[in-house]
Order: sequence, then C-alpha cells, then structure tokens
Amino acid sequence: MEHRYSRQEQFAPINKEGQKRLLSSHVLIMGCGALGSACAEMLVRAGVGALTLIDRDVVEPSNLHRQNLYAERDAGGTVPKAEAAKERLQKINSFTSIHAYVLDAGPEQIDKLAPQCDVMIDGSDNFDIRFILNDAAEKHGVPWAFGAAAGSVGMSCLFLPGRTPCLHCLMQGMPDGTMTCDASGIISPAVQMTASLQTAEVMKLVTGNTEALHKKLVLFDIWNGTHQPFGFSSMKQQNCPSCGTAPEFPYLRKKNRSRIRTLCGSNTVHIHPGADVHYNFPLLEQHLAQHGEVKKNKHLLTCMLPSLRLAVFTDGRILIHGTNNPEEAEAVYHHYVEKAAYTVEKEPET
Amino acid sequence: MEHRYSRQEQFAPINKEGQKRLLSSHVLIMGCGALGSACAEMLVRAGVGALTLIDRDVVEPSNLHRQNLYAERDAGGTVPKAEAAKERLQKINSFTSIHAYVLDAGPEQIDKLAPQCDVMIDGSDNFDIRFILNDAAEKHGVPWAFGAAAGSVGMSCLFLPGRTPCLHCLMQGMPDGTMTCDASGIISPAVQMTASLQTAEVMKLVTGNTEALHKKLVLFDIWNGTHQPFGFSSMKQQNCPSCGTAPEFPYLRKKNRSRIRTLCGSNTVHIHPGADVHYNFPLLEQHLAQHGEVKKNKHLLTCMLPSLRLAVFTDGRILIHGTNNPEEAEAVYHHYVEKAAYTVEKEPET
Amino acid sequence: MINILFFARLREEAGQESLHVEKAGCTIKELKEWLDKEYRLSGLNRTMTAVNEEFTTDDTKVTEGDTIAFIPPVSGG
Amino acid sequence: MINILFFARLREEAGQESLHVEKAGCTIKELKEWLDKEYRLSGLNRTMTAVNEEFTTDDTKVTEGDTIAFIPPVSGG
Repeated sequence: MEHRYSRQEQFAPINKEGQKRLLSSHVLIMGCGALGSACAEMLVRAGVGALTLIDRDVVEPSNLHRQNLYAERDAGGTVPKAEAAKERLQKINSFTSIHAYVLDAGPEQIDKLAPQCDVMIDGSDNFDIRFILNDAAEKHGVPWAFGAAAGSVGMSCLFLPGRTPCLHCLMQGMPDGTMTCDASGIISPAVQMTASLQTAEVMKLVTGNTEALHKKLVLFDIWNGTHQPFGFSSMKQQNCPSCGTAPEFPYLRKKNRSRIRTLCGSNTVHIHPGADVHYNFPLLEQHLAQHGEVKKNKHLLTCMLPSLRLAVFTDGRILIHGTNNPEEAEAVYHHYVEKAAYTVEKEPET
Repeated sequence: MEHRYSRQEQFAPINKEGQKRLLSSHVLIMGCGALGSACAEMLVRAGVGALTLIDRDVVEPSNLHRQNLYAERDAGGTVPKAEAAKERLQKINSFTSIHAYVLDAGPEQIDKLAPQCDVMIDGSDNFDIRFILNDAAEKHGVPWAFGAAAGSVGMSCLFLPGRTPCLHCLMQGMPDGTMTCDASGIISPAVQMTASLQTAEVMKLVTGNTEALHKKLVLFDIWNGTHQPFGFSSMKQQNCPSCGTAPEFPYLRKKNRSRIRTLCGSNTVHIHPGADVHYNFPLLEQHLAQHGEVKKNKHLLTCMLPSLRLAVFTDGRILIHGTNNPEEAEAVYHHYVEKAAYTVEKEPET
Repeated sequence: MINILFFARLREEAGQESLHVEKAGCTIKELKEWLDKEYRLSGLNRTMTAVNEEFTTDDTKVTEGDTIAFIPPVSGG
Repeated sequence: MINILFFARLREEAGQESLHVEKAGCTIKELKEWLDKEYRLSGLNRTMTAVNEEFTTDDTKVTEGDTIAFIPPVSGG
C-alpha cells in the first residue's frame, strides 16, 4: 500500500523535501470553532508535526452545522472544544503531537506560546484576540494567518513580520461594526473556503515555498460568486505601534480585557472574573444542586437553571447560555456563583 | 441551548423556509473520495434530509490526507468507503437518512437512481462517470454539480437541465490528457475549495435560491492565487446528443465500459469482469490462503500476495493494489481468482 | 468618472454592487463623507478601502477611471 | 494584439502565465495550431477555450484586444 502522504508528495511544489519540513513543523491554532476546526483537520491530515490548540468554549448543538471536528455526542454543552478537537484529530493522525489548552487565552498566554511555534492560525471570532495575535506575531517574528467568515462572506490574509504590513497597519486600529455570525449567520462552504485559503498559505510557508506566498488579502462571497484579492504592501506605517520602528505591542500590554463579553454566534455571555479567581467546587455543587441539575467533568461543572444554563470552568471562567444580556448574566453570577469564589495567585497554565 | 441549525437559519437567503426545504431534500453523491467526502460532510451538517452515497472503493492510507470522512482505523484496505462514510456521517447527524451503496455504478444504476434525488454531486475522479451522470441528469431533468481537483487546481460547475448547456456541450466530447491526482498529486485546500463551490450551488438549489445560482464554471489555483469564473451560456449545441432536440443519451447506452482500469491517485488496477460474474468465496478463500494472508468481511475478501494486495468484492469486482500495469493485473486475476468465478443473471443492486 | 464597489454588508446597505460617479479629485475621506450623507452607509469610518485592488489610506486622492472598493471587516469565525 | 492566458497544466508547459501576440483575426482553431507549433503545447485539441471570460468554440474569430484563456480539463477528485 502507498503511504499516507504519497499524493501530497506527488504535488511538485511540496515533494518529499516539503513533506519532511511539514512533518517537523509546529502550528498554533487560536480558537477551535469553525475556522480553527477546518484548518486543524487539513493540517493534521497533511502531517503537521505538532499542533497547539487553544479554546475556551464547550461544544454546543448550534456549532455542529459548521465545525467539522465535532459530532453529536460532543455537543451536550459539557465537552470543551479543545479536548473534543484533539480526540478527533488523533484518530485522524496519531503521529501529530497535539497540545490542547482549555483556556481563555489573553496577552500573557499568547505572548508565551507564540515563540514556540512556526506559524499561528487565527481561528477566533473577534478582533480583540486578533490584535493580540498580531502583536505577539510581530514581537516574536512569527507569521500568522488571519481568517474571518460570516454569512457567505470570508476574508483571509497571511501576515509576515518584517515582510508585509501588519494587521494594525492594514486596519489602522480596531474595527467596529463588523459582520458577525450572530447577526449574519454563517454557512459551512464559506467556512471551508476561508480555512482553505488560510491553510494553503500556511502549507506554502512550512514546506519552504515562501516565493509562492500570496501576500494579498482575499475577500470572497460564495453566495454571489465574487472572489477578489487585494494588495496591501503600501499600507506599512513606519510609526505603527505593533510593527513600526519603535513598537510598543499595545495589545500585549492590556491586562484589563473586558470582564463580561457576549460570544459571537451563540446566545451566550462569557464572564472572566480574573486569572486569580477560583471556586470551591464541592460548595458550588452543593449550592447549585438546589436550583437545577448539576453535571461535572474534569474541566467544568454545569447547572441547568430554570431558563439559563451555567458552566463554571476550573480556571475560573463562567459561560451563561440562554442570554445575550450582560446585566442579566452578571446578576446570575452574583446570585449563584460568587459565594463559592476565592482568590489565589497562580501561573497561567501553559 | 440554541438548536443545531440556528446559525444557518440566521443567514438571510436560507432562513427558516430554506432550512425546511433542505431538511426534506435528497442529494445523490457519486463517489466518496476527496470531493464526495467533503460535500457529504457539509450537506449532512447542514441538515440534508436524505443522502445516497455510491462508491466502489476501499479506504487506503494514501486517502487520509485529503478525504475528510476517514480516520486511521478505516484505512486498512478492507473497509468500503461508502460504509465508512455513512458511519461517520451518522455520528455527525443521526437525522439524515443515508443510503450507502458499495457499488461500481455504471449507466444502469445511475439511470435508476438519478430520478429519485433532487440533485446529484460529482465526487468521482474520471470523465467516464461524469458523462454518464450528465446523460442521466439530462434524461431525468436532475441538476448536477460537476467538480474536479488535482494538484492545487480545481474546477466546479452546476449543470441545470433545460436552463444551461450540459457538460457534453461544454467539453464537446470526452476530454483526454486531463490533470489527474496520480500525475499532479493533490492538496487538501484545493479539495475543500472545490467542494465548497459545489456545495454552495447545491445549497442554493435545495433551499429555493435558484436566482442566486452562479451559472458559471469556476477555475482556481490555490497555490498561485488565481480564481476565475467563466460563462458558458453560449455553448448550448442544438444537436447535442445529451441535451439537444433529439437526445440519445449515448453514455447511458454504453454497456461495454472498459473492463480493466487504473484508478486515479492510487497504485491500483480495477477489474470488472461483468455484472453477472460472481465467485465461490469458500473455494476462493481456500485457494488464496495458500499464497498469502486472507481477511474477509461482508463486502469483500482480501489477500496479501507477495508483492500485491488483492481485494475481491462480493459484487464481482477486483482491486489489485501495488501495480499500475493492466497486464500484470490481468495475469494476477487469471492466476488467482478466475477459477473460483461463476456466472449468474442478477439484477443490479439498487 | 470613478467606479465604486461595495462588498459584504455595505452591498446590502447600498442596495447595489457598484456606483459610477463624477468624484475624481476628491480624497477617500471626502468620498466616505459623501457616501455617508448620500447613501446613509454605516461604519464607513472603519471600512477598509482599496483603489484599483490595492488597499490605501483615507488621504489618498482618487483619479479619473479609478475603481474604489469599500470592504467592511468581517469578524466571525 | 491579443492576450493569451494559460491555466493549470498548460501554464507549466508554456512556462508562462500569459502571452501578448499579434493574432487578431484568426480563429481559435488556427490559434491552437499556431501554439502547438510554436510552443509545443500538448492536448490543445481538447482544451476548453474562453474569450473574454466566456467559453467558446473552435470556429470563433478573435478580435483585437480579446483575452483568450486556455483551460485544460482537470479530472481528479
């Protein structure tokens, strides 16, 4: 029987030499939602040597229509995406070394993990994380593949520190009023197309085909049939705070990210009380059991409240499903969770 | 928790009405290789009501880098793709009704299955099958989504009987010297991109968005960054034997397809002795066991010969892995298999 | 005459794919202000802009025959 | 002057993406014969041809300024 990478080595620009490089490369994927799942599967099938997966969320039924690593049995709302992703990926390729972090990664963690990998892939759903990735990429000289999709639209772009302008140059600051999956929905062909564009650039990079890199931002709409590359080489700002002559990496310095956030594409509020907040889980369970059914595993504890579902992670984060209202979520947190909280000093788990 | 199709219904052109149509649609996928796997997964996740899968092959290690329904445990060379595909797809969505045929489908079977579905997807790797699909599509008025990929190149096009020219008009006869995965290799982003283009058109069709159909052939090369639609409305031939004023559906009439074929993308020869040839399996097993290790399941029997691997299917077909030489394969067939063959008249299993 | 292309959300808001207008000589910033006033397009301020398929900044002057694309960032994933 | 674009396999064989030649007035068939002779491109006979992004047949005449794309069919999958 021919070996598993034979058809990929047969592709002339990769060949045996490129495959060898691919097998010893390390890719970090930030977020295991739709784009993260799709990129991770392609790269693991292709034979990437090591993969670092980071995701803070659990698998929900509404993820299944577009997130290709998850099956029905994962979608009960208690399995962390990073764990479910790793499990499926290892069945696909047991030779890839996969590090899965169930973690709401912020500047500290990304700053620590970025220099360990050859390239980073954006599998996130928000520009807060993307600007942190961009700063970490510039600081450590690690390329990263931006990707975003909503509705039938997608965009993708590889940023190469020192060789292309960065995201900060291109967008000239954090965008607002962006297209989200919440507002516009999302269809899986738009996801796979965006992820294919991201993965192709990453494959060029890790197989040593740097001369083939596209160096353009591609924008498409798979529903109306448009597909357009845009050059951005002239956007470099010499005084860019992320990649200019005296960079300050402003998004790596921000420790005070918003504590309460509404998640893209799900009727859910995320609360991060702080890296040093933890819970007395036996006490929490005893308390919550009076209000609804409690389930737990090594990563989290869930409780079905009358109209909401609560998930408390061992790293201190809370997801409140069934609301988009930060104030309601805050009230739920105070009422049900806060009394079991305590504070410790702890290293980020990297 | 929000339901599994909530983000797809949120996409305005689909909404609840389109989702309802999707849930009651029936799609046929011809071939469960790279494109067939990718289209099947997207459609099953999206909630397609019924899926007919047809494939004649077994899962091999060299499929894993690009065929997204298969994992390592499937790739021992004894599990039929249609079966492995169905198993994974049902874990993803247990509500889709999936009919899996382990079958070397020819004109008779396709002619019979085409009118039962709303649209057909080309997941094959050769134009022999595509011209049969095209004739069946025209005869029964069923749209079909052509797709092909090799190297980093892909093309896709939806053919609408009565509304667009057909494949026969467009290509003006069976092409030769085409790009194959054998010669050019194949990378998974090219597969996912082609399948995304096919699936998007199929989704438009089955959700009732016919005015959004692209009606162009899209050609791309994801390595050099080209992506180009081509119109083909002027290619309609009034005397086309497949879709003209007096159609003869020539590819549905051909019963004498080549008996021995080399398969695309694998060092394998396929022998089809004829629909009425069957084997005495106990005799075959007894005979083959003298030459190498024999394994069997309900679909096939395999034997590891000194330098080749032989798979004999219960429907009469033979795959000989480890050679590209039809003459060598023919000799192996005569030497090891033919003496256990007998002939019966049997209906095609549809 | 210049050619303006709208993408993604802006295409829906504008209700059209493109616009041909006599606006050669003005800057991207002026063009955005004009579109904001005439077509009530939202968030043009933080919309990326490309002239002839190359991204550019707000102070760029557009010239006769240019194609200007307005691209609102997509954030989902 | 016409603009010839090569795709997929033909691009590799031709060693270039495009060609500018003085061939206005000839048919696609004549153009294919010329390319076969001058550039030794294989299988042009069964190659799909588009003029200005619309597929067309071998008897079409090309006119000044046309862009002609040669697209060899891909069969894998």
